[in-house]
Amino acid sequence: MTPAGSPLGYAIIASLLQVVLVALGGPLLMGLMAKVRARAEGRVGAPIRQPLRDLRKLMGKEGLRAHHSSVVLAVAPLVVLGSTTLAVAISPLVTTHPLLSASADLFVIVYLLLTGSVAMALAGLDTGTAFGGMGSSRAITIGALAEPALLVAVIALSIQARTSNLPAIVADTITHPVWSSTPTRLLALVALVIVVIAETGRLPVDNPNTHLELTMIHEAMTLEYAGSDLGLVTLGAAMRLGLLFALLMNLFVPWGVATGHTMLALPAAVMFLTLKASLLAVVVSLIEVHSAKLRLFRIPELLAGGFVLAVLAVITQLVAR
Amino acid sequence: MLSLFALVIPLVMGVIALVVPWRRWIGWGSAVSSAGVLGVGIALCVTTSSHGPVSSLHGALRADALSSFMVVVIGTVALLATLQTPRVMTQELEEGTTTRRHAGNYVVLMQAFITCMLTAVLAANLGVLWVAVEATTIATTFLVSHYRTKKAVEASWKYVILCSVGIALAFFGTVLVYYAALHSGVGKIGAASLNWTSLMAIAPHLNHGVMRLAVTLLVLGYGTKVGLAPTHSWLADAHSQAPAPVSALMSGVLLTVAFYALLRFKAIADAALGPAYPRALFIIVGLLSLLVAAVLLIAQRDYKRMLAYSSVEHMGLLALGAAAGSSLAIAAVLLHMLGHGLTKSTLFISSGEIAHAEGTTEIAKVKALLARRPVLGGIFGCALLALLGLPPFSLFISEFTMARAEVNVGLWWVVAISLVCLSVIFVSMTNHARHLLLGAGSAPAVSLRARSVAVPLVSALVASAFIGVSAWPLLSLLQAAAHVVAP
Amino acid sequence: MSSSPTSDYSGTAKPHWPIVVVLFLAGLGFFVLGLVAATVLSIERRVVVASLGGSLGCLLIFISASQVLLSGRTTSFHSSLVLPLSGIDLTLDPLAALFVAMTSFVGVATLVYYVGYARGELRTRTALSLMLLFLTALLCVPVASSAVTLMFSWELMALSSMLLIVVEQRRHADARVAAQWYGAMTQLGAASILLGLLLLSLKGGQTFGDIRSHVSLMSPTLRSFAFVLTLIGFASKAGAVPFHVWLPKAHPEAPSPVSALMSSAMVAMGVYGIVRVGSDLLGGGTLWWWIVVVALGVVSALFGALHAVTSVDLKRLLAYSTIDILGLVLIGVGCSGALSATGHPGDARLTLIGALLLVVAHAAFKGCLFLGAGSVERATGSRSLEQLGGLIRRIPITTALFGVGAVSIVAVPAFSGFTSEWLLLQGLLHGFVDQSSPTLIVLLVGVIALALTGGLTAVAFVKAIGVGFLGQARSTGAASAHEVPRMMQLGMGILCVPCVVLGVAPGLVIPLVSRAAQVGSTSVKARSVETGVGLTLSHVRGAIEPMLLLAGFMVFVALISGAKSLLRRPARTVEAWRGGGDRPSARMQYTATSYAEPLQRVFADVLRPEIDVEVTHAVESHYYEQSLSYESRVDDAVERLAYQPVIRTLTRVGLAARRLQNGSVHRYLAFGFIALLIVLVVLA
Amino acid sequence: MSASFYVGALELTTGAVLVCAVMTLWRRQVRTIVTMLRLQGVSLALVAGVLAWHEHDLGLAITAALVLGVKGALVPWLLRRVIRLDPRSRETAPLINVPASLVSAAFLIVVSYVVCSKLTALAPSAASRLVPIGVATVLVGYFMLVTRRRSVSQIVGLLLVDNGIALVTFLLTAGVPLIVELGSTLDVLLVVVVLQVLVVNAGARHGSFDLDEMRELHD
Repeated sequence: MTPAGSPLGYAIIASLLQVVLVALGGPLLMGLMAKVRARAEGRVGAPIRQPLRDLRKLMGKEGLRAHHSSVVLAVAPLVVLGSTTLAVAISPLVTTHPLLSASADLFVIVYLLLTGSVAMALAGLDTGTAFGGMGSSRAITIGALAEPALLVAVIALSIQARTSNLPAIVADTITHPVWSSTPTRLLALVALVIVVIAETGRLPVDNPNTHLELTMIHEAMTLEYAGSDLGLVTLGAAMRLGLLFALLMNLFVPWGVATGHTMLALPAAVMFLTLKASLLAVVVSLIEVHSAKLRLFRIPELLAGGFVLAVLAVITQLVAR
Repeated sequence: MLSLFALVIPLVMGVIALVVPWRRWIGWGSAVSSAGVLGVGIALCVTTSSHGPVSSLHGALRADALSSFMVVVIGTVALLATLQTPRVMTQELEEGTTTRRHAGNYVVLMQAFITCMLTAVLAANLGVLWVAVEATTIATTFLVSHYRTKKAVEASWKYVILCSVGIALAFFGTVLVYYAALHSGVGKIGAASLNWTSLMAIAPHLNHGVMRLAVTLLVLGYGTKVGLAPTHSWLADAHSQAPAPVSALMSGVLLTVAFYALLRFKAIADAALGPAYPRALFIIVGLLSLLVAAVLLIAQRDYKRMLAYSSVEHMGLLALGAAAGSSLAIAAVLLHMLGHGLTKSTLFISSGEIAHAEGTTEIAKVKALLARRPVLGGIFGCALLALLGLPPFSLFISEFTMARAEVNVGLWWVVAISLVCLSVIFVSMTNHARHLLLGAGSAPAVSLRARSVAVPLVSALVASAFIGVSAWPLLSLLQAAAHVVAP
Repeated sequence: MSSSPTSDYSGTAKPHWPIVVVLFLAGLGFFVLGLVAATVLSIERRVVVASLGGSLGCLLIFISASQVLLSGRTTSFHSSLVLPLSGIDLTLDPLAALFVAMTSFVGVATLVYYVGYARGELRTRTALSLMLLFLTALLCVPVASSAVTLMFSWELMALSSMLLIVVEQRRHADARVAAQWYGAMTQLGAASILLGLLLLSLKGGQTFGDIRSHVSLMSPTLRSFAFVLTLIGFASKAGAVPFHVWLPKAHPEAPSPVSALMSSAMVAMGVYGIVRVGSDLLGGGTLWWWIVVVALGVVSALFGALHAVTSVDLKRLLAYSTIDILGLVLIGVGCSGALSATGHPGDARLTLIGALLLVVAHAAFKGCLFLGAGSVERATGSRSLEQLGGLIRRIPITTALFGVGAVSIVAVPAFSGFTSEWLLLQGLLHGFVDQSSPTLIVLLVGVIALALTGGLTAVAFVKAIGVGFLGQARSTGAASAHEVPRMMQLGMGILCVPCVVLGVAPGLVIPLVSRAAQVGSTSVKARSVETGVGLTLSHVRGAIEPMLLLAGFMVFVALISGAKSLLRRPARTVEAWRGGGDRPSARMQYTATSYAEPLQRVFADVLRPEIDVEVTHAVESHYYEQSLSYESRVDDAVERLAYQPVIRTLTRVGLAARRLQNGSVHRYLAFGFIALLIVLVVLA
Repeated sequence: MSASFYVGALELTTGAVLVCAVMTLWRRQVRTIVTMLRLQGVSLALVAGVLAWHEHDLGLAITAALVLGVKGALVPWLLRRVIRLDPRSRETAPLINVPASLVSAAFLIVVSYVVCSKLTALAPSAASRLVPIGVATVLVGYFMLVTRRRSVSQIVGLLLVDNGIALVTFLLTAGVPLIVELGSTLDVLLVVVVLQVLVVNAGARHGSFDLDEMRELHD
């Protein structure tokens, strides 16, 4: 089934829907996770929409640029947000026929995310401060170690579907029984969960709430951002989280994703996706509650585990045939 | 007639130098005589390629394509070496390192040396060939000890003793061939039985047992003069002590003239014994030479000795090429002789200049030649690259072709071993060259002297490169010469 | 010269010379003209004229190669006058044409750059002639179609590049050692190739045509032997671990235009050689050959990527990343061979297209990067990342051009690196889908290596750009850097063009590469590649439309920045946050070493870094430290563990062998006497 | 000449050549060694003479005279001059002591008998049967070169090798063509002259000519 044949109008609307959904849903997911965590720890916690409020506030503030910073510092947020938005727009989130779905190759998505990471890492070094460099170094290290696990895990899925096109993989999963290759899927799932945790900077890899200088990763990198720039960066990170959560769910439990070209299926798909992502968010935040942050040099072991699981997924897939 | 002419030219020049005390023009005269030899050589090539072999002096001298080619090689290298004579001698007289008598003797001996080599390649009789090769030893002894230092005397003593013993064995071998020929059962040919042509004609009837011993002794004996292991030891001493042009001539052609003798005998042995036995013999000495050269070059401390051991290496390569024995291989061997003559003489002459300028031949004491003496260092460096068998110089193409010919007759393992040795040699030599040539240093003004040395040497390198890229004038000659001793 | 079918002329017959030949020879003619001009003209004009001659030559040769790539027609030439005793054989087939076109393109860029770059020794006749000679040899290597022609141009290429490394040796002591290593390794490699090619010509002539027709007569063992021998040589040239030791020494020490040529064109010749011999001359061979190639590739890719991450010298970093990328190429070539050997020619060709495309892309971006490193060195006087920083404000154009190269190598979508790696991965994926044999393991390992190196490459180049060009200047040289001459920028710019074109519109180039990948089996079509502007694969479905992606990205960026500018909140410039301390100084920045430290620690077992910590304690108490010095160095473990022992052993042998020649005439005589006795006894 | 006398004379003279060779190894006095060499030269000339008589070969007779002149008179005379100039070389200084040398010589003689069986087989005759003696002389000479330290001993060793080969030549082929014979004899003479000049000049210039000191040229 070639997704390219879908009507343009439908595709545009579906993509816009996805962008809006993730742009709003990403921060809300963060809020939800904070809320769940707070509740689990016995606190009331901030409202779920707090991240959205923060963003609105940041957008209204004046931006600050450090001395010795260059155009990179200014452009990086645009690149991060732009690449993430593009990935969101073409990924199979609510439908398997979004805009440019033919190019929604798994490598494209992975490398679009990598582009965002690279831009942020450069921005971290741009101001020439110790914290920026530290955060950049750690973030890119984790990114570099997570990337192979991500790639191999998705390849495990794509072998079965005989395609590297993400919408097609999702569609394939819908049409095939879920239990058709359970070991592969299970292994790949665990691998991807680890990768997603690492990529989105959640515990035990990174603590999104910390501002303790020596342990922070993502926050250190963005330390020199303020105002609207910080808003863009934060939004980018949130959308990245939303995208990864949504993709993860769609790859394994693709129920509810619209496969046809009818607009009517979209609202239901949005519902399903919201539910699935929220569920994952709850699970992840529960994991966070029960885990302490790993030492930086323990993280590679975690990611190596993820990588090995991904490789095993490929092997079981190949052996199972 | 032409071949006689080739002998007469240096002979006359030698006599003149003997009679007339040293003048600068005598030095130039020796160069002119070498040029004459080269000219005659070329004429011989033309003649032999159109009319076949020519004989003169009642058949005592016989020039076929192979001999003519050798005359060209001798002429070329002799020209390079003798062109240095006026300059070197004038300079030595100025510095008082030599006397006018010795300068005159130098020219006489050089001419005698050249005459002997020419006789060796033009002689129809293998006995005469032997006499001529032995005579080269005598002619060069005092050239080696020209500087009359203790070391020079030591070098020439070793040279004479070792070479004489070696060459005596070659005589033994020649006698045995003669014996086999006398009792070949193909009628009595008497005194002519040491003529190469008659020997080739009766070769299949020669007694195997005798021929085996004979060819082995010949390889061992002439091998001494060629510089093949295990009797190569004189080479480094003699070459490092002799005046540079003499080393050039010795290393450049004397070794190959001796190898020429081996080629002639190998042709007979191939016909008499079949190719297997001579091939095994040549492979053993060839590989041994390569191995010895390789291990001795690794930790070499003297750049003239380094060049000498590189001669051992190249002679080893020639032996391996001859072992292959096909006409392609022999053509490559001959091309290699020419290329080696050009390159090695360039190297020895330039290293002589370096030694003179620096006052030492130790590698460790000479540094940054390229920076301090760009012309000399440049020539030395280029020639070294040529010697290592890098294109576009002709040694590349000849080494390649020899290897190809060896593989074609199934000797790929020989090629493999020799490539390993060559690689070790390459690394060692470039390592020494790095110490000699590279480094920071202030460049002194280029002296005029350097330029006058440079012109012939650069021409030699250009010639080598030209031959390496396109040897069209030589191509048919090489093939004709190769066919003389190869099927 | 003749058009295909190939036929031989021995120089006397009046051949028909197609336009391709005329162009090629005219191109070589321009090289000669440039050479002559360089030797004749005054020092002011010499560089420009030589470069102009060379560039024109490259251009003509580029056209002739493109002509072959477009038409797919093979042209060949034979003359027995050149190269005595064997004769020269040149054949311009699509595979050769791809490498020729690539080389000539890079050649133009480097020559243009050279005009701005050349100073001191680089303006001498020697340097100019060597540069032109190097280019000529590079262009002749892929065209050579006989053992002798190949070896001749191969050695010429090695020689000229080796000498180019030492051109500036007076000021760079390291260059001497580097050249020595390079010379030694290239010689060993050449010896290996030579023996391999000679073994191939065992059954007949030494031209490639003869070898192809005789190869079926050879025993499988012999074929394997020949393949392994040539593989060692070619892999060494391609920088494959463990034969790579010369590369991280030679590339940094060479003058930058030379490094660029070496890294983009010369190293690629190793890949060319493997494809030519393995797939073309030997017709594919058996599976294990290609498993070896993949193994070499995997080790190289990981080793190169890791060392690139930890390198502090910018050019050394680039050199190791060359090992990395070429390792990926070898994985592609090896997997292609494996697929072909197990009966999947279509998949094999797809993978080979990916590998060759990566070679081409690498030529463009690595050439650009090396030229950029040269510009940085020229502008700041240093190439150590620890001495750089803040260059984006001092030399913005160079930084931007370097950035394009870096972005390409990191495989950001819509740049050349991404397209080629995507295609390579797709080829492997096709293999997964179709295979059901041990090949799967090979493919799997290939995919894993590709995945692992992707991230590491990103780290290396984020480090290069972030530490080298962003932040604050770490030395006075970097602080007072000035933009380099226009010609140097132009040279880099020329190479940026293919970086972008290959990324945005790969469909324009893929058909040509596809033709070049037609080695061995001409009838086989690559699996399902359809090209528009982008690429579509139909067997294992996958497609990229980089132009549309780029457009989409632009639209989103425009929208976001538009929305942001609606807020009308211009940014204010302030001091960076000082964390309560002093004014942030350049010394407080993360250094290149510290940036790579986490990864160095993760892979410490492979990299084996040497860390020296020196603590000077205060006099008063042991618990107070007066000063602390920390030094971390990552040497090449392969060199230390595999090469140094060999060198030590050889040296020991050499020293021991001196005793053979101890000066005693009696000993020398004894050698002969013993030989005589042995001979007599054996013969008796 | 009767056949038995011919054989006897041949055996006697040939044997004398080898005996002289072994004697050179035995004796320490250089002067005696040179005398032995002279005797050997004379014996060699006698061998040639006997053969020439037997074969009625004029060329060989001339050769015999030549050998007598050069090897029996001229060369020993040259060597005496060397000894006179270099008092240190009055007595030999063997690297291997005399008894061991003699044992080695015996071994070398055995080797040469083994080796020569193939040579004799081609054309068995009274003369060719004696070839091993020639070969043994060559080997003994070579052995002397390797193991004797004085310059004169080395020259003598070289001459022994040469005489041995000459003996083989006479016995196997009744001499080589005259031109070659002339050339080779002249060469031998010249080599001795050259060596003598070297020793004499070096002695005059550097005080002495000691082979033990001549080990400056080495790697």
